[in-house]
Amino acid sequence: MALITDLFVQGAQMLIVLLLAPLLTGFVRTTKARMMRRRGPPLVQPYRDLVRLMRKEVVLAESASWLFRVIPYLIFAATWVAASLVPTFRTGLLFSWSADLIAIAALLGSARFFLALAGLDVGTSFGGIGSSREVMIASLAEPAMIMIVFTLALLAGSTQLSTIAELMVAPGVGLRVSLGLALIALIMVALAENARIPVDNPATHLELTMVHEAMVLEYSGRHLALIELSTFLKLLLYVSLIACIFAPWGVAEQGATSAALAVGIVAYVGKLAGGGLLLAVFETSIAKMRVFRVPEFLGAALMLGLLATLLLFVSRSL
Amino acid sequence: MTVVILVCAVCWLMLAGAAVAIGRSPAGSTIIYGGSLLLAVVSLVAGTIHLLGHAAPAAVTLPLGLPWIGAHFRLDALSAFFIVVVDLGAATASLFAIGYGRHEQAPLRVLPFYPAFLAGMNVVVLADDAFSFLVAWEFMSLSSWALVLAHHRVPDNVRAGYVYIVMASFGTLALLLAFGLLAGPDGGYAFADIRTSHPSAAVAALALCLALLGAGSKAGLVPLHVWLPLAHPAAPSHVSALMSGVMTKVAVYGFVRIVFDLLGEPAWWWSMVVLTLAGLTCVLGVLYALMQHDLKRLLAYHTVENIGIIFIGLGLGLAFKAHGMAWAAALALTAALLHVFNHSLFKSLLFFGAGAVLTATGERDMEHLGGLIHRMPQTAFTFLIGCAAISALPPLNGFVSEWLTFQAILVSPQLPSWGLKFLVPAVGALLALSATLAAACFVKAFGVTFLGRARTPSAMAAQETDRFSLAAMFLLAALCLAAGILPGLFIDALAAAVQALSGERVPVQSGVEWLSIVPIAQSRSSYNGLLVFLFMVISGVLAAFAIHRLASDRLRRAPAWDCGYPDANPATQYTASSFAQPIRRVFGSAVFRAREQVTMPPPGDTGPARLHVVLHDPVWEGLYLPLAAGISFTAERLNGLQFLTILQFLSLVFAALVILLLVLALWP
Amino acid sequence: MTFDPVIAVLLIPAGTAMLLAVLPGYRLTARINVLAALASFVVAFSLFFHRPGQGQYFHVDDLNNVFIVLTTFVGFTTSVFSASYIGHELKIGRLTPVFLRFYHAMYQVLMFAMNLALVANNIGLMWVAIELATLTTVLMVGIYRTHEALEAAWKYFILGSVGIALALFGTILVYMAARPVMGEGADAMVWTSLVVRAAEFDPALLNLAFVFLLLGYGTKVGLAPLHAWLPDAHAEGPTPISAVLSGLLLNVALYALLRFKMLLAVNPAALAPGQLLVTMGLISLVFAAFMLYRRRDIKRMFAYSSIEHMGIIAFAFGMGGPLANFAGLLHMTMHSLTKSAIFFAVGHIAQVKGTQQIAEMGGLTQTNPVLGWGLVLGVIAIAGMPPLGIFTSEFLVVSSTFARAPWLAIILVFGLLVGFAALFLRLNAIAFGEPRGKSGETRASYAPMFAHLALVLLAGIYLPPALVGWFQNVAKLLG
Amino acid sequence: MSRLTFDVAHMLAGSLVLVSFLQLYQDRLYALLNIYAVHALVLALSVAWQAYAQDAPHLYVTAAIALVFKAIIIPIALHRIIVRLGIHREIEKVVGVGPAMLIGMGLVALAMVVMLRVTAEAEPLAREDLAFALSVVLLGLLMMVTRRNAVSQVVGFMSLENGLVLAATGAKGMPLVVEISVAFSILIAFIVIGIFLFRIRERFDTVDLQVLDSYRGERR
Repeated sequence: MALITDLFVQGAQMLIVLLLAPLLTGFVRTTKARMMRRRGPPLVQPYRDLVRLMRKEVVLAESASWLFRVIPYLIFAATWVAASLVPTFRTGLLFSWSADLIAIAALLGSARFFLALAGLDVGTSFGGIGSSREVMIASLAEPAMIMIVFTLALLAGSTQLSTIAELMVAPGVGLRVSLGLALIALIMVALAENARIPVDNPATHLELTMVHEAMVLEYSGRHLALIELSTFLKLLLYVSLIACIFAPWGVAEQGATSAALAVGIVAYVGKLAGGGLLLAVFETSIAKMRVFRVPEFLGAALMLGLLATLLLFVSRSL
Repeated sequence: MTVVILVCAVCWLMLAGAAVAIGRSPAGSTIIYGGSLLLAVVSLVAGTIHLLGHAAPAAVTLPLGLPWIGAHFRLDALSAFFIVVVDLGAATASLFAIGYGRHEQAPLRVLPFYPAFLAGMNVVVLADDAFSFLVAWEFMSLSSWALVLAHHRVPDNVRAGYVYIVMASFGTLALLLAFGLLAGPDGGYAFADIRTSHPSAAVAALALCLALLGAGSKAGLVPLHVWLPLAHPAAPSHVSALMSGVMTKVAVYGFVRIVFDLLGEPAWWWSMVVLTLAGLTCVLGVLYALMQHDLKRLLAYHTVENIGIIFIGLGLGLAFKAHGMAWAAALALTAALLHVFNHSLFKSLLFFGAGAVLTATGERDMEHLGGLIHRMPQTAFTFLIGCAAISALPPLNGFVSEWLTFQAILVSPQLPSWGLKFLVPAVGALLALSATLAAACFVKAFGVTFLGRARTPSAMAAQETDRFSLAAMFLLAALCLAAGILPGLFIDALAAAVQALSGERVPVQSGVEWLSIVPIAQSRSSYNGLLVFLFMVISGVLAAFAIHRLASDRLRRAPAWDCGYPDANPATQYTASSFAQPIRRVFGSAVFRAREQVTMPPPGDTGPARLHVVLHDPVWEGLYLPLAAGISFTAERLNGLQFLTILQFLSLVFAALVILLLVLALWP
Repeated sequence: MTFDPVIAVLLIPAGTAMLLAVLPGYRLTARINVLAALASFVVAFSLFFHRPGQGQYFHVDDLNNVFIVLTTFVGFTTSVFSASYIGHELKIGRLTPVFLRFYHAMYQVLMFAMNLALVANNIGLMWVAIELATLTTVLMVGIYRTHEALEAAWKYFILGSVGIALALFGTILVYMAARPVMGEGADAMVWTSLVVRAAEFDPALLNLAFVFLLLGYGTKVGLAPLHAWLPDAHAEGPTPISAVLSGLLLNVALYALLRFKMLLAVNPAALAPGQLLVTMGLISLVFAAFMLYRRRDIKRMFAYSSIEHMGIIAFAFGMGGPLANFAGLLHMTMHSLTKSAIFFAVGHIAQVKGTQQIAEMGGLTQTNPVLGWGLVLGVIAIAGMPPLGIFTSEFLVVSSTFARAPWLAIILVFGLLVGFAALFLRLNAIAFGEPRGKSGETRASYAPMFAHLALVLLAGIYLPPALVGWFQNVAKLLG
Repeated sequence: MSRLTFDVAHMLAGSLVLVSFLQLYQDRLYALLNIYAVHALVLALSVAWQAYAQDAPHLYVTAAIALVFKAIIIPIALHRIIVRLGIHREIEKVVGVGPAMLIGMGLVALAMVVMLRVTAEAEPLAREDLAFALSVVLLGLLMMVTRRNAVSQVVGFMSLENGLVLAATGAKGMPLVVEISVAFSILIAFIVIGIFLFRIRERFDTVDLQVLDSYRGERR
């Protein structure tokens, strides 16, 4: 019986993230538009885009290989799996222990790996730009991520998200310098990973400034749709990651009642909204930076992460 | 079992002899490689049985070598594990070579040495006394040296061979000193005696440093790695695979054997040394690799990086062992040994791929390749698996061992010593950095070599490689996947070796539900490759299914859009060096003092703009060139003594006489 | 009278020498030369099975037994090699038949002298024998009559004579030391009786004696700084002589030194000769190792490598102790086999290439595979790599030293590494890469070279217990 | 052995050292040869005296060899060689006479010190003789290395060898002394002939070793 419910919850989680992801992006876009005194697209615009893309035929470059056509599915699968393993409204998901925080980061890493390959596959110069810059950014973002994981893992004595979340809910953690640093670092990493301002501009198609968009330049139709969807998923994933680590309130425990689950869901949606809002505010308030200032930005994140880890010892030893 | 493997070694030597005779005949290479394959499989089976059967160590003593000691051979869990690694590599390499060897222009320079090389590596792992260990060790170096010189008409290869043999004998001498130290003045060279003689702290420390020098120079620890990226690519590809995938592991074996088995209890600071070196090796190795555009050399540098990862595991093992945290030591060692196994798999796979590309196009330089995925899809597929595995992407095997290493690192805060508390997370950061850089590097390697459009006619005309080679590559790819999704089984398999080294073992994995791995405790951390794999497959298939049901599956081929630029010629693609340029800007300028200057044609001139990149190898220019200069200087100075007159020589004799008489006169 | 192999070992070469001096014809003399060498080898070999009792003048014990057999064996193989080598020299007219007759006679005289030095029980006799050997080789080194050859011979002659003089002085001193104890007369020069009572000798005299002997015989051994004659003599003389010089004469001189070291080892009050030997050994080793780099003449290079190895051996004996002494003895044996094999190869290479300049050789494994790989194998052996015999001895020396005197071992290893690097630098140039220089064919006799290398390989894997037993006994005596 | 015999032997040996110094002092070849003749003569005397003192008749042979061969034949031969080869009569020195003398003193002192360490129970005659012999040897060697001219080097070698013979004869009852002196005479003959040969072979226009050295095997 318990297994059934667990299975159900797990499935629900997967569906929820899949369904909410475009909405979150749409919400961010709309709020940004409003802050810029624009009407902006309706909230459901992303869904429409996806549907439209699905309907369109695929225009495939002649030099594209079979890999080029497989990659969207790979990326989507990896991202979706990652997203569905992050506790959103309930900890202790059935399969959450099949991949801990490190594994989740690594899953996103493999998604990026294949995306970068896709950028190179057609053999155009812009794809090359995109991939090379993407891997450069990643080469700094991921270590920062790992350092954040260290901080949390050392604190919680575990790399399991559920365990961490439960620990965070529990009183006695209190405010810690290193947690603050970790939060800031995580946000910076999240911005970089999701190609948001100031690292990259998701809206632009100015060739020389774009990174993520350049890689997917050659994609069209359903392939593009999948990639877009996984981008949405990724954003959602990071927001819910931050939420479940630093704002784990309202998350239902394992074997909680349906009421608690409902609460959890509501709280989760609320967190998403908050996160989206903050992101929008942030993005509208600052400008994009030059590509070669990105390393400094991420280097700072890495340093923060390392600092957080080390401070942990000190504050522990106090 | 020991006897079986020894017999195999002898048979290999006979094969080597036979190769001289039949090497020229067309069937020769097939016979030799087939025979090697057979023998490798036999000893592989033997090793596996011993390892899985948790059999007691089997010792054999032959009346060879030093007469009053004899040649001791012993197969315990550790050596059994390495036998498995070695002979798995040997078997696949031989299988690959059955096809690949046909393209060899100078078979007589490869065939005799190849089986000898295999024999050497097997015997090193079996040896149980210092003398036979070193004999086998150096024999291994010699035969591989001959293989490096197989294509000796290429000047670079001769140079590579030279650097290799000198570094190899440096390593051997270091090990020789270490053993001399441990054996004591009256020469108890048998490992059994060394184990019982508990060396003093100073002696043990010195021996550790010597072992690091000796085994490290063979394994390719920075700064002793210089020979590796020269020698490994120079050899024929199946030999490169063996050298990179297997021989470096034999070096690791040497280190483990000496430090964990013979030296007794480690001191806490040993691990600091090892960890620091290992971290450096990781990052420098991968950074070097990123700067390369020769496919095989890039792979060789990645070997350096992975050796660094392995040594991080070993260093952690030392740290935990020194503080009596046996269970943690077991975890760290499991991580290290598992990475040894994994790396031998995917590095061989990648070198096979490089070899296939080499035979198909005659090119090693990635700048002249491209688009091979169209011409040789199967090779491309296996190579892609290899790239994903070495980049530590789940659900493949590379990720598992690095994940375990991270788990071991996360235990480090429980270490009492503050130095380690702070060092280990830093090393962890380096490890993470090198992992992501490796991913970047293999995006470059695969993307530039196999994706995009062909850059040269030779790449255009490539043909898919023969079926033996493909069989070997697919076998390895399958193993990579298997080790990735069922890591528990492999962890249990090497538990015996870990037990022998650390006195503990990680919990039995095969019992865990859903076949996931739980190194310490369920609540702490767990990973399930199988589930992740299934998840991805299912969701991917689901998505595909949904799309092909609901969405249109129309597809039209058209020229690449490329932001509306006309279809430019392949030269406009991103090359390896341009791909690495951002990373070069970020890291290279600091490490390699990388300088780029662009020579622009004057306005109106349609000539191409040229980009020159100048890199300085810090280790080579900082360490080895001054050394060479010093020796050359001394030689030049002393050389004057060749040209003295008889009179001056006589006065030398006279002086010697007078000095000796003075010594006598002043003798107390 | 019963057959005495010792006498035979001396008589065969002596008789043959006289015979060869009068016989004309190159083929005949060469054959006789080979036969005589073979005969004395067979006779010497019989010593393994029964040794005659020691006499006033001759004796055979664990120490010299092996060396006699070794000397006769290398003498035999070298004579085989020289038959084909000299044939070629005759063809290209570097030698005239007259000189050939002289050459073969001298060869046997040399054999005689060395055997005499080895079996001699009387230190005076030993001295005479070594002097004879030196003079013979002087004549043979100069045999080509070129400026360089004569110059080398002259240099060798002068330095050798001084060495002889010093050695004689040492010998006299030994006698002076022995006389008060053992009374006057020949008995005070018989080694076997000396060693019994050496403990009572006057230590100061013994020390002085050893200094002179060290310098005197050390000149023959070629220890730096007394080495000057060695490279040129090797480079300018006919290659068979270079082989015999490196392979045998150095050994014989060193053997003489060992005999006297035993005397000092017995005497507690005497200074330990160890330090002297260690110092000279290390100097020779490091010095020769560096000298290897700038060599352009292949024979001269290997001559320097001989100096290097003599240094190692001297070092080993200087360190003393059962392991190091054993290693030293083993190293002497292995080195003479290997080095002569290398010179066989080098001789043919020089004939093929028509020069001794390394710069004009290249890609030998391509043009003359057998010769090239033979050289590679030889260099691998001489560089002390397993599974060949020299590795065994170097292993023992280095490992046993490091536990006792780390710094010495460090210097030793440094020297070894430097020399190793130099050797392989040249080997790469000679054996690999694009073929360089002209490559004529030669009807070479590879048998001797590979016979030696096979023995070295065998010794590297398996040492016969008898040999080990003898060496261990001697090692004990050497202290 | 009576006091007198001892003194005489002592005196002879000492005078041999003295003559060695004289040789070191010379700077004309002919004079040098003459002095060498004296050197050999003194040696012959002292050997003869030893023969008498030890009543060892075979030593007379050695004495005779020294007298005939070294004191007469060799000097004459060298004389003729100098004439035949037209060697200029000067002796080129590496080290001037004065310094050479000083070094010689030092060497003698060294020889004494080394010898005095020998316990006296090796009876005095031998001990003193050895001391002198050693200094003669060292002086001969010094002569060889401080004189450029081949002939003077030969002379140096020969005086060195005289020292050896002195020591050998001083060693009471030493066997093979005669053989050794014969062997050495042969050796010296070799050297002389060698010099001569080179001349005849037209290889070297003078035996001045500097020219010889210009044929060093390996060019820089």
